[in-house]
Parts: sequence; structure tokens; C-alpha cells
Amino acid sequence: MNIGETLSRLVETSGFTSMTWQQGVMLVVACVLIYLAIVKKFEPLLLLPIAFGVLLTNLPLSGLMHPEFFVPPDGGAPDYAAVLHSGGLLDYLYLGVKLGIYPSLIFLGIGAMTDFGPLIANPKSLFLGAAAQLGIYCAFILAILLGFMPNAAASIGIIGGADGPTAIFLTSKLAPNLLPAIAIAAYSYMALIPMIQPPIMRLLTTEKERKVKMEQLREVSKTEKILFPIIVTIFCVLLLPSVAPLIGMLMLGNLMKESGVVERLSKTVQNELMNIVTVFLGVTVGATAVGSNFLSLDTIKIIALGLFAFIFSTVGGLLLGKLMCVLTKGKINPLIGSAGVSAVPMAARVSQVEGQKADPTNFLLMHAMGPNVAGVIGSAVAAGFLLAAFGG
Amino acid sequence: MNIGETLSRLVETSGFTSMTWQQGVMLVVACVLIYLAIVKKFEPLLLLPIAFGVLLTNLPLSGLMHPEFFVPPDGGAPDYAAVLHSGGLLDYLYLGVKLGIYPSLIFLGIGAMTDFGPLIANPKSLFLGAAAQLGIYCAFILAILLGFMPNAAASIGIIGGADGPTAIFLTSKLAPNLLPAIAIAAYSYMALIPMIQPPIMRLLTTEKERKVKMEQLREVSKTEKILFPIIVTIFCVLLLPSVAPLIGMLMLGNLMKESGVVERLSKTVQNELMNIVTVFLGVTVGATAVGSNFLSLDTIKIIALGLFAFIFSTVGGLLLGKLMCVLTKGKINPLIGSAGVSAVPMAARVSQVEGQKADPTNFLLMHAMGPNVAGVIGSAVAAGFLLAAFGG
Amino acid sequence: MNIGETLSRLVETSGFTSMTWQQGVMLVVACVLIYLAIVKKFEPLLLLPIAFGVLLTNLPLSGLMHPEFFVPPDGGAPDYAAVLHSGGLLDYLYLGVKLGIYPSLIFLGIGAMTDFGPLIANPKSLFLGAAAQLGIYCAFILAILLGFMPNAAASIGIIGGADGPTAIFLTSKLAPNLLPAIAIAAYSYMALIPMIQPPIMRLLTTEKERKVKMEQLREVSKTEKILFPIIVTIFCVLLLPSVAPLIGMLMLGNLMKESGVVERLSKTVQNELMNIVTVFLGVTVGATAVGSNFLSLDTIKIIALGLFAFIFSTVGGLLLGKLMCVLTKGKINPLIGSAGVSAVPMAARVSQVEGQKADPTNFLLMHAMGPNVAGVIGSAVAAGFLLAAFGG
Amino acid sequence: MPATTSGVMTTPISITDALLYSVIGMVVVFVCLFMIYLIVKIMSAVYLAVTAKKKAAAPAAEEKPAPSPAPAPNGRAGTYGELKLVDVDERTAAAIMAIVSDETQIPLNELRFKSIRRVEQ
Amino acid sequence: MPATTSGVMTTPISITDALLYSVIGMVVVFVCLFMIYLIVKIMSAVYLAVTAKKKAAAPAAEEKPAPSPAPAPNGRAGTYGELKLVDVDERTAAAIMAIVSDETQIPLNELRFKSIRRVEQ
Amino acid sequence: MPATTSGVMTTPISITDALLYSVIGMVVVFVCLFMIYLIVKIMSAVYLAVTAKKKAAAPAAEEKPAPSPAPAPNGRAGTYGELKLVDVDERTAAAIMAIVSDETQIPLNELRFKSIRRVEQ
Ligand code: NA
Ligand code: NA
Ligand code: NA
Repeated sequence: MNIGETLSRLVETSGFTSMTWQQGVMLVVACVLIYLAIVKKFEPLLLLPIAFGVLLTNLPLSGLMHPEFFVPPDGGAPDYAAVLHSGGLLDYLYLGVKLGIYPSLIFLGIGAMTDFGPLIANPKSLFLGAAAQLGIYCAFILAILLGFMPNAAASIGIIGGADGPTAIFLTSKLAPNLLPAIAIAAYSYMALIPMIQPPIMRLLTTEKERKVKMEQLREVSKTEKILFPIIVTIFCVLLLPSVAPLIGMLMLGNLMKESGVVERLSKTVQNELMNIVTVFLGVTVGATAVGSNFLSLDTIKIIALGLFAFIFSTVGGLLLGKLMCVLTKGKINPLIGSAGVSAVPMAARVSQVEGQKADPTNFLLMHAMGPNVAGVIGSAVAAGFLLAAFGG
Repeated sequence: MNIGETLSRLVETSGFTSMTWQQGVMLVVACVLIYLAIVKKFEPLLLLPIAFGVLLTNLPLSGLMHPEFFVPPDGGAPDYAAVLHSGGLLDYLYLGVKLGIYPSLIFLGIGAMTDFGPLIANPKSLFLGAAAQLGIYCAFILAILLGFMPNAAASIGIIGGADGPTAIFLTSKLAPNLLPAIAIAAYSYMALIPMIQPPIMRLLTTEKERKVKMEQLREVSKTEKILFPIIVTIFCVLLLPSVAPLIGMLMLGNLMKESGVVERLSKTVQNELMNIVTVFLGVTVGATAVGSNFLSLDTIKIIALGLFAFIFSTVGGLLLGKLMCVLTKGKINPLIGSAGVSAVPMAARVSQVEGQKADPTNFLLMHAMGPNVAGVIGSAVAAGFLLAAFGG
Repeated sequence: MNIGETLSRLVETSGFTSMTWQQGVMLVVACVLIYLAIVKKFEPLLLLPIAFGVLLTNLPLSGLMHPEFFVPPDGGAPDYAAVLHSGGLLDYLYLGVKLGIYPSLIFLGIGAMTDFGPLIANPKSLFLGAAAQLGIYCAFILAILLGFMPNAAASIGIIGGADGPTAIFLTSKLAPNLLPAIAIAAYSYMALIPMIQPPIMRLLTTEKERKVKMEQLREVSKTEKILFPIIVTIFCVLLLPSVAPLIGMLMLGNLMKESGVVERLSKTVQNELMNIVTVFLGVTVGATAVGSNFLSLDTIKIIALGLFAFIFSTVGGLLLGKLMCVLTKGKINPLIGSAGVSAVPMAARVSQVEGQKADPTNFLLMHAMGPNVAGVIGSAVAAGFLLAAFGG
Repeated sequence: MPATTSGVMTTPISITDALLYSVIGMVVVFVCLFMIYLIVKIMSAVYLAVTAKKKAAAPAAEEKPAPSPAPAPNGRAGTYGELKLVDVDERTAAAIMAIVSDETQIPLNELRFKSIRRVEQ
Repeated sequence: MPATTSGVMTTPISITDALLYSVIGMVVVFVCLFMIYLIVKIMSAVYLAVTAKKKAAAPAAEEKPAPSPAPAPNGRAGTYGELKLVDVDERTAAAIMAIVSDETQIPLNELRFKSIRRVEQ
Repeated sequence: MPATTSGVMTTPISITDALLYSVIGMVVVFVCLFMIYLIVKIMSAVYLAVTAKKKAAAPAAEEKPAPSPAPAPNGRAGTYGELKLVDVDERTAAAIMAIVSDETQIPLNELRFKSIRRVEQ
């Protein structure tokens, strides 16, 4: 190669000359996402890295990411040799997504941050956390109707779980080509919970129901809090083995926290480890959003179906809440049902706010934390089922 | 695959139907270990993750770990391609054990936490740290007598080094199928040091010996502390190259600490890095304990031999302590000899306690720290020898 | 293998018997580097790990590192299978260098620590940051004259960028066999900036020029600080895609810092993540310095050319500073030009000190920070060009 | 999982099948969480029984915290009982907690409020 | 990058070529940083224009910080303006900052000086 | 390590061989730690000699810490000397250190006691 070639190659390999319109649009999308993350504070911890990943991957010829190595066009197995020999920075980091490592480690950190006390004090919360997975299956059915294949429909449905790592975990296994759209939809709607849920809550509950005061939760002993993660792991994984990476890590983190004997480990997994993994996860998930793939009708369908899923999960939780209100003769405020979608702790806070609007002396927050953390388990179980059913 | 198949597969792949009695027993073992870690505070930093790993790996069909990928039944090389294409979460994390990365990084952190000052002030400590490796070789001989192959016998012997990362490092290279039994035995006996050692100490020493007061240690300059890790690395690795990963990292960590110029690195390797590695190491070592392999006569033998090794290491240190007491005309209290087993700083504290029982004005702690840290070096050297002799 | 063989193998594999004179010399080199790092405080955060890596790799038969796996003698692709099956600890960690992961992650942390405010307030700084890359190309030409191949000459030239991660990034891609010499030279000269630059600064500027006072910088809004990393990423990577790993990560880190919404991520990438990566990077880069390769005339040439590069980068910055002083009719003090070499913030501090020597009321520090951080961008761009031109 | 480990299902299914899958899926979620419900119930019952028996067996020994009955009726342990309200009603406390959580961006389940006390100005 | 992705250039080049490469390389650096210069200029201009328009549109509403004009003329925001000097001249402040940075080994751009104030002894 | 790099020894050995291996192993450990002993001895001797020579060469200059001789006889540096006992005997200090270490679960070699002082009640 001589100077002439070098010059012409510099021009050839300049992104200006080889940019496609899709890439241009995606840069705008990335900037919008950055705006939402920073100015609107839409789950910025993940949306900001995702947005920057979208930006980086759509600057032509940077070679940072090669989604085609992981999802070969011929549908074969990922080409890890190509990743090692010709990959870019984000390809290497993406291995943690592809192999399901990052979502599991994030669940480890979430477990170390979660207090299952309100759930143990009021185990009926678990039913609300189950009912609020309704949207997952409603969206799944609708996606099938719209022509998606089952693997894609299942991944779209899981948006209704309102749980980012779970959605990323399932989608990276079932439909990796939809990963960016689903991740972005999941985190965006989670940030929009305070806008999505209240109208539905007011629509489905009566003033009287919203005014229901719940009796103070009983004290939960340390022993119960320690036994809980152990027993839940055993039974959930026995029933549905595919749920092991998520529930196993969630409960390990929780056991580390509640045991009180490994505080330095617990502190690190919920802070430094989680932060590092979050950055890598976000940037690489975003980097799978190459324009030619992302800018399709499917993405628009996914975004619409995602909203649908969130709405029906909320409805599911509220309806069971109403039923339980009746069955317990007014001891349960149906407003805590919507917290079952997970989206910890945003959804529980919404329940608290709506309860106080009905009666300023109503204090639902702690009661809503039960369904809220139950929803995390519920979504993980739903993901495990979908993986077992469609993951082969 | 249709619905019918899905349903039947859900039942088939449910752990309830395919659980073996060995897995059931292992779940009980896991719970006992969790109990020991949390309630009895048996080295919880490692035993809690190990126990949870045992639990996870014995829940059928979870697919989290495939020890057979790393130790193929035909005795060939590990099948890393299978790990990458069909591995589970714990398989990926186990790579750090298999490749010897985690134990080395833990030694890096331990180095950054260790003060070799008492050793430099009283270098005779080194002989005690050498003598207290006696149990390694006694247990090795006994294991050979009991019919173990040399690689297994060497791994069992290293339990007597009373040093977890060293034992894991050696065993993962020589006899990976014994890894969980040896790791659990090593950490359990380390936690039991305050019960194992005192009777032996009282049996082997006279009241008069236990009352020996040692003169105050001289001051050690910063220069000596900086030179120590450098020179020890050079000479130890020159003499026994196979010891390089352990001694090299231990001394790098110590140099980072003593140099005083890279405090931010030193702080991170002894905290966050060490915590992250500890979680990964513990869970994955535990996860190699699949029931069909772990529940064998060998495990019981290993546990018995481990105790034997701990006892004879203690005896070795004490006997040389008695000899040195005689040779120095009563300047050395033999009780500090037992601290040579390593198990920092538990063993040194035991020496202090026993010394004070004999004479409440006796202050042995700092004197026992010398043999204590010497024991870490001693075990690493012993591991290096065993690796060179039997590791091929 | 029997006992006799074991004994003879112990002697054979002892480093004492198989040490070469080159390894002996390298141990001395390592000790000198440790001395410089600890006593002279030469960029100890990297030089101490590098020095220890040099020491470890030159202790014979330790098997910690096999540079030949990464740069096969026949010039083929790295043999990653050999790394996995027969590698040592430092081989595994070196993957992060070989794949360009560590330098990028360090840039992520640097980005989160950098304040581009002074640059935005005075964008003319950018020209100084560009001019101060002159030494890169001067050293490149001289290296070609001295008989180096273009890939080696480019790697040597990048020393003049006065930016460690950039130099390591480029060299590990273009001329990995020169990596240790170039890394050591780069970090050593960066530490020597307060000795290298002042004579040149006094030689090239007049007393009057040095007395020039610059008007206070305008305030920079948060909005501008947030937009800066986004826009710079887009345009730099469009123009020169090969610069993406460095500029992309630098600007992601900066965006995380300036956005203010992901403080926990920003804190972790600039502390724990950076510290961990720094240790691994330093030790493994040092470990590529095997004596037989390092002790060559080329290393001496590299060290000489590195100094040459630093001098000419300083000259480049100062000369443009003088020109800008004339063009702006004395509004710019040429002393801030030399800060354009990067070496943040050492070079800016040198500008401040020299300015105050000329006029004790002169306050150049903040003005010099502009060219200083511009120099980081400039070096990264230069590295991107060299990679595009000679990296194939 | 014989022979199917690498095959993701990418063939279309009928809407009936989709409905059936959904029903099964919802059932699986409910069964699993119902199982956890049972476990928690049993666990709590056992725990309370054991604690009660212990208390009955050692009424004097266990009443160590009793001598100071007045100031801390709802003790230390417990999820909600950890919070001690002094001269503040539940409503104000909830508002304070929500505000603090929102302002500090710390999820409520991470925040630990030891006590909320009205301060006279 | 067709067909050349794995080939590092390891064949000798002439000194003329080396010179040419250097000139091109220097030009690339200048073009790239000049582009950033333009961007920053445009960005600042747009930002100032927008801010000015906003201020003009809402002169009263925007002057919230104005009521207390005397004590803090150079406000909060801004790179250099973050530092408030009380009874200390610029020269002393610079010296103090350099010393503190040197002593603490914290790069100057990481240190945050909120104010430097002369203390009477 | 020619040709044996991947072979772990999994063939039985005789008890005599096991004994011999053990003796060799014990000797290796002792030789290695004896070497470190020698190194430390030499290092300390050299260091003390150099320090002594320095002190002799610059008796006045080096005595900077001397002017205040009474209050701090065992200075700053040193492993054990870092601890300053004020009105407390060694025994009590040891007990305090052991208790603190035990209570806080911080290994003794990580704890830094700067001084232990009797507080009058
Ligand atoms: Na959910
Ligand atoms: Na030991
Ligand atoms: Na530069």
C-alpha cells in the first residue's frame, strides 16, 4: 500500500462517505434517548449507556460491534472465533449479554438490595405479584396475532414483566435481533410507570376501595428473612429449572444481605459489581441496535405491544386486588395490586400516591412493597416458563 | 413441538420428577453448610457462597454448571468449546477457578492486607512457618496408604496448609474432581482452629514453656518492608518456578501496600476486586459438588485426612517451637509455633489466648503474627512443590 | 516418573540453573523501575505494576506469560487455543491488552475524570492540542530513517502523544513486540515532563511572551458540557472510524460525569473499574518484556526516539502558541502551548509554574487545561490515523 | 432436554396454541408463587410455634427486654416496626419517607429510617 | 476495509513516503480538531442565543438570583467561576491550588475549590 | 518442562516413594524459607549498617527528631512500635486489642491502634 492508496482509503473509510440514511436516523434516535435519560430522567442508569451504545454502533465503519457474529444470517451458532479474531471492543463486552452473565449478576446485586420483609409479613402479596404478569401473556397472544414467531412473541411479552434484566436475559436467548427494541421499550415504560398506571388505577377502582386502610404489617424475624431466599430457590428451581440463573442469583444476593455475616460481599455486589456490569450491559445492548435492523415495522409493533403489556399487567394486578378486597372483606386495598408489575420501587410509590389522593391518611407504601418484590419473582418465573417452552 | 409436548416437557424437565437421592442429600448438606456459615460463623465469606453453590448445582436440570465439560470422563483436556456453546452461568464463572485466576487474585488482595513487619523483625518465625507444613506431608502419606493416587493425595495433603486459596489453586490443577470436598474441609477446619489447636498446644507444651515472655519486636523500617516482597519473589520463584502465580501475586499486593504510592490500587485489590472474586470463586467451587460425585467414601476420607493434616501441622509448629525454645534458652515461647499453620489471623489469636491463660501478662499476639504470615508463604511453597512433582 | 526423576526435574526446573544473562539484566531493570516508581514517584500507578510484571516475566520457567502465543514467530494470528490450554495467569490477563479492552476502559475512567470546561470556554485550545502532536510525526520520520518498519515507527512516534493508554492501544495492535519498551518510555517521560519541558519553554519564548496575562475564562453551562462529548464522538468517529474505541469510551465516561444522572456509574468507572484494569494492564504489559526481546538496540533507539518525540511535541505546541500570541495581538500566552502534549495535568501545571516565574501574578493553570485535554483528543486522533494507515 | 438444547422455536403457532400457552404460563406463575405462599405460611407458623415454645419454656430468661417496657413498645426487629414515630402521625411519616426517597433517588426499600421525630422550632 | 483487516504494514517505506504520511497525519489531526472547534463555536453561539432569547422573553422570571446581587457576582456555574475568592488575590489562590494539588496528588481538574478565604490569625 | 506439561500423575506410587516425596517436600519448604531468612538477615544488617553510617556521617542533620526526646521514645515507624501505650500496661492493651478485633471481626493485622490510653472516669 502506498501513499495514494492510504489517502483514498482514508476517504473511503471515512464515515461521512459511507453513512446510510438508517444510520443517520439512528443517531437522532440515540440523541432522543440521551435526552430522555438526562433531562427526563428515564431510568438513566441503563438508558444513558444504551443510548450511547446506539450512537456508537451507528457511526459507520467503527468496527466496535458486529452483531452478525452473534446472530449469523444463516441462523447457525454464534461465531466466537470471529469475535476473538476480528471483533471490536463492544463485541468482547457483549459476550456477557450473549452468555447471560450480566443479567444474572445484576440480579445478584438487586437481591442484595431487596427486602422481602413486607412479602413475608403479608404472603398474600404473592398472588398480586403473579396476577400482574397477565400483560406478558396478553402481549404474547397479540404478538402472535400480529405475525411474530413464538420466540419473538415471548420476548415481546416479557416487556410486561416490567423488569429490565429479566427482559434482556430472555430476549438475548430467544430473539437476540429484537434485543435493543425490547430493552429500550422495557426501560422506557418502567420510567413512565407514574404516567401509565394512575389512570388505569382510577378507572378500575372505586373511591371506597382506594380509601381502604390496611393494618400494620407484623414484624418479620431475621430467621424468616434468612430462610426465605433458601427455600424459594429450592422450590422455584425444582419446579422450573430454567429459572435458575435469575432466581438463583437474586436469592444468593438476598441471602448475602440478610445473613449479615458477609457484609463486604453484599456491599460490593450491589455497588461496584453492579455498576460495572450495568455500564457494559447498557452499552452493548444499545450497540446491537444497528439501523438496518432496528428501523423496521417490527420495532414500532414492539413499542406498541410493550405499552399494551404494561397496561394489562397493571390491570391484572388491580383486578386480583379487587377480588382479594372482596374476599378479605375490605382488608386489602386494591391499589397495591398494580405494584405487582415489579418496576421496584416506582410502582409501589405510585400505589402510595394514589392511596393518599383518596385519603391523605392512607399509608400504603410498605403494603405495596410486598406485591412489588413478588412481581420480580413472578416475572422471573414467567421468563423461565417462556424459555422452557420456546427456547428448546 | 406442540402444546402437548410442551406440557409433558414441563413435567419432564421439572426437577421434582428427576431428582436423585444424592441430590436430596446434597441439598441437606448445603443447608448444613449455610447454617455453619451464618449461625456458627465458619469463615462465612467463602463458606456461604460455597454452600449456595452446592445448593444450586444439586437442583436437577438447572443447567447452571457442567463439571463434566472441565473434567471430561475420558480424562482428556477441558472442552472449552462446549463451555462456550452449551455452558451455564456457573460454567463461565468457573473458568476463573479452572485457569487459576481467582486464587491468584485473592492472593493479590491478601498481600495488600498482610503486614510482614513481625516476620522481618523476627525472621526465625520463618522456620516455624516451615515446620507447620508437616501435616501436609503426613496427610499425603496417609492418603497414599488409603489408596489415593498421588495427585489426589497431594491435594488432600494441602488441606494441612490451612490456606484456602492455595488449596483451591492446587486442587483445581491436580484433582479437580475433589475440589469441593477439599475446599469445604479446608475452610471448615480453618474456622475450627480455636477448637482444634488448644488441646494439642496444652498437651505438647509445659506450663513453664507457655509462660515464656518474648522480648518486644524491633522496629522495622519502611525500606525493609518494601524490599521484602521484591526479594522474596525473586528467590522463591527462582527456586521453585511453579510457585509464581501465588507468591508473585501475594508479593505484588504487598508491594503495592508497602510502597505507599499506589494506595488507590492497593485499596481496590483488597476490597472490591477481592470481594467480587470471592463470590465467584465460592459459588463455582461449591457448584462442582454434584451429589453423585461428592457423596462417596472418598469425601469422608478427605474430611478425616483433613483433620489429621491440621493436627499434624499444629504439632510440627509446636515441636519446632519447643526446640527453638531450648536453643534460644527460653527466649521463644513454643505457643507461637502453632500459628505457623497460617489461617491468618485466627491461629495467632489462639496463641495469644493460650499464652494469656498460662500467664495473664503474656502478650504473644505480635510474636505469633510472624509464624502466621510465614505459614502463608510456607503453604504456597509446599503447593508449588506438589504441583511440580505431580502436576506434570 | 519416579523419585529420581522428580529430584532431577526439581533441579532442572529450578530457575537458578536455567537463568540467562538477559534475564538477570532484566531483573536489574525491573528493580530500577520499581525504584523510580516508589522513590522518584514516576507515574507509580502504572510504572509499579509494569515493573513487577517485568520482574515476574524474567524469572525463568515460571510459565506466567507466553508472549509467543500472542505474537507467533511465524507472524500468524494469535494462538488463543494455546493461551486457554497452556497459558499462565498473565496470559489470561493479557487478553485485555491484546484485544484493546483495557486501554479503552481506562479511557472510560479518564473521561469520567476530565473537565472539558476550559476547552469549551476557549476552543482555540484545540489548535494547540493539535500542534502538540508534532513530535509523533517527527519521531515517526526519524524512526523510518533509523530503519524501523512503518508499523514500528508509528508505534514509536505515538510516545510523543504523551498519553499512556493511547500508546499501549496503538502499539498492541501495530507492533506488540515493542509494547514494553514503548509503554515504559511513555510513562517515564510523562513523569519527567517537569524536567523536559521548562528548558524548551524558556528557549522558545521571550520574557515578554511569558508575562502575557490571559483574560478570565467565560462560564460554561451544563448544557454545553453535556453536548460536547456527544457531538465530538459523532464527528470524530465519522471522520476517522478507527478512533472509535478511544474517543467513544472517553466521551461516554465524560457524558456519564457531566450528565449528573448516573453518578454511581461515573464513580465506579473512575475508581474501582479503573484501578482493577490499571493493575492488570500494568502487570501484563510489563510481562511482555522478556529479556531476549527487550535487551536490544531497538529498545535504546526507542528510548532515544521517545525523548525526541516529547521534545518536538512540546516545540509544536509552543510554536503555534507563539503564532497565536501574535495573531491575537498578545491575548494568548504561548506557555500554554506546551500543555497541548496531554500528560494531564502535569503539563498544565508546568505552564502555570513557568508563567508565574516570569510574573508571579500570572495565573495560567486553567488556561493551560484547555490545550491539555485537547491534547488527549489530539493524540487519540493521531493514533486513529496511524492505525488506519498502517494497521491494515 | 434431549436433542433440543440449541433449537429456539421459530415456526408459527396457531392462535389457539398461543392462548393455551398463555393459560399454562399463567398457571405456572400462579403455582410457583402459590408454592412460595405455602412455604412462607408454614415457615412463619413453625417459627412462631418455636418462638412461643421457647418463651413458655424460659419465661423469666426471655424477658430481658421487658424491664424497660414503656419507651419502645414495638422493639427493633421487623420490617415496618423498625421505624419509630415520635410525635409524628403515620401520614406525615409516609410523606416524609416518600419525599426523602424521591429527593435522594434512593429506593424506599434501601432507605433505613430509624425514627421520625417532630422538632420544635 | 476490504481484505486488509489482518495485515499490519511491515514493509519498509521510503523517507519521502514517511514525510508524506506525516504531513497527512498532521493535517488529519488539525482537520479533526478544527471540526471540534467549529462545533464548539456553533454550540456556544446557539446556546447563548437561546439563553438570551429566553432571558428576553422572561426577564422577570429569570432574575431569581438577582435579588442578592452584591455578595456573589460570578455565581455558581462555570469552569473557573466555581471558585470564590475572599480577601485573596488570584496569585495566592493559584499558588494554594497548585500546592494542594501537588501535596494531595490529586490532579487539579479533580480538585474542587469552593472558596479560598484569608483567615486572620 | 519438556513433553509433560499436560500430564497429571495419576498412577499409584509405593509408600516408600510417598515417604521420600514427603521428605523432599519438607526439605524444599525449609530450604526456601531458610533462604528468605538469610535474605531478611542480610537485608536488615545492610540496612542497619547504612542507617548507622548515615547517622554517623550527619549526626547533627539527622537529629531533627531528637529535640523532643522525652515524650515519644519509640517513635512512629516499626511494627509494634506503632502502638503507643499511655497509662496502660501491655496485658491490658493486648486484651483490648483482642477484644476489639474479635468484636469488629477485623483481623488484628488490619486493625491500626494508634494509642491506648486509660480514661479516668
Ligand atoms: Na413483574
Ligand atoms: Na500454612
Ligand atoms: Na497528546
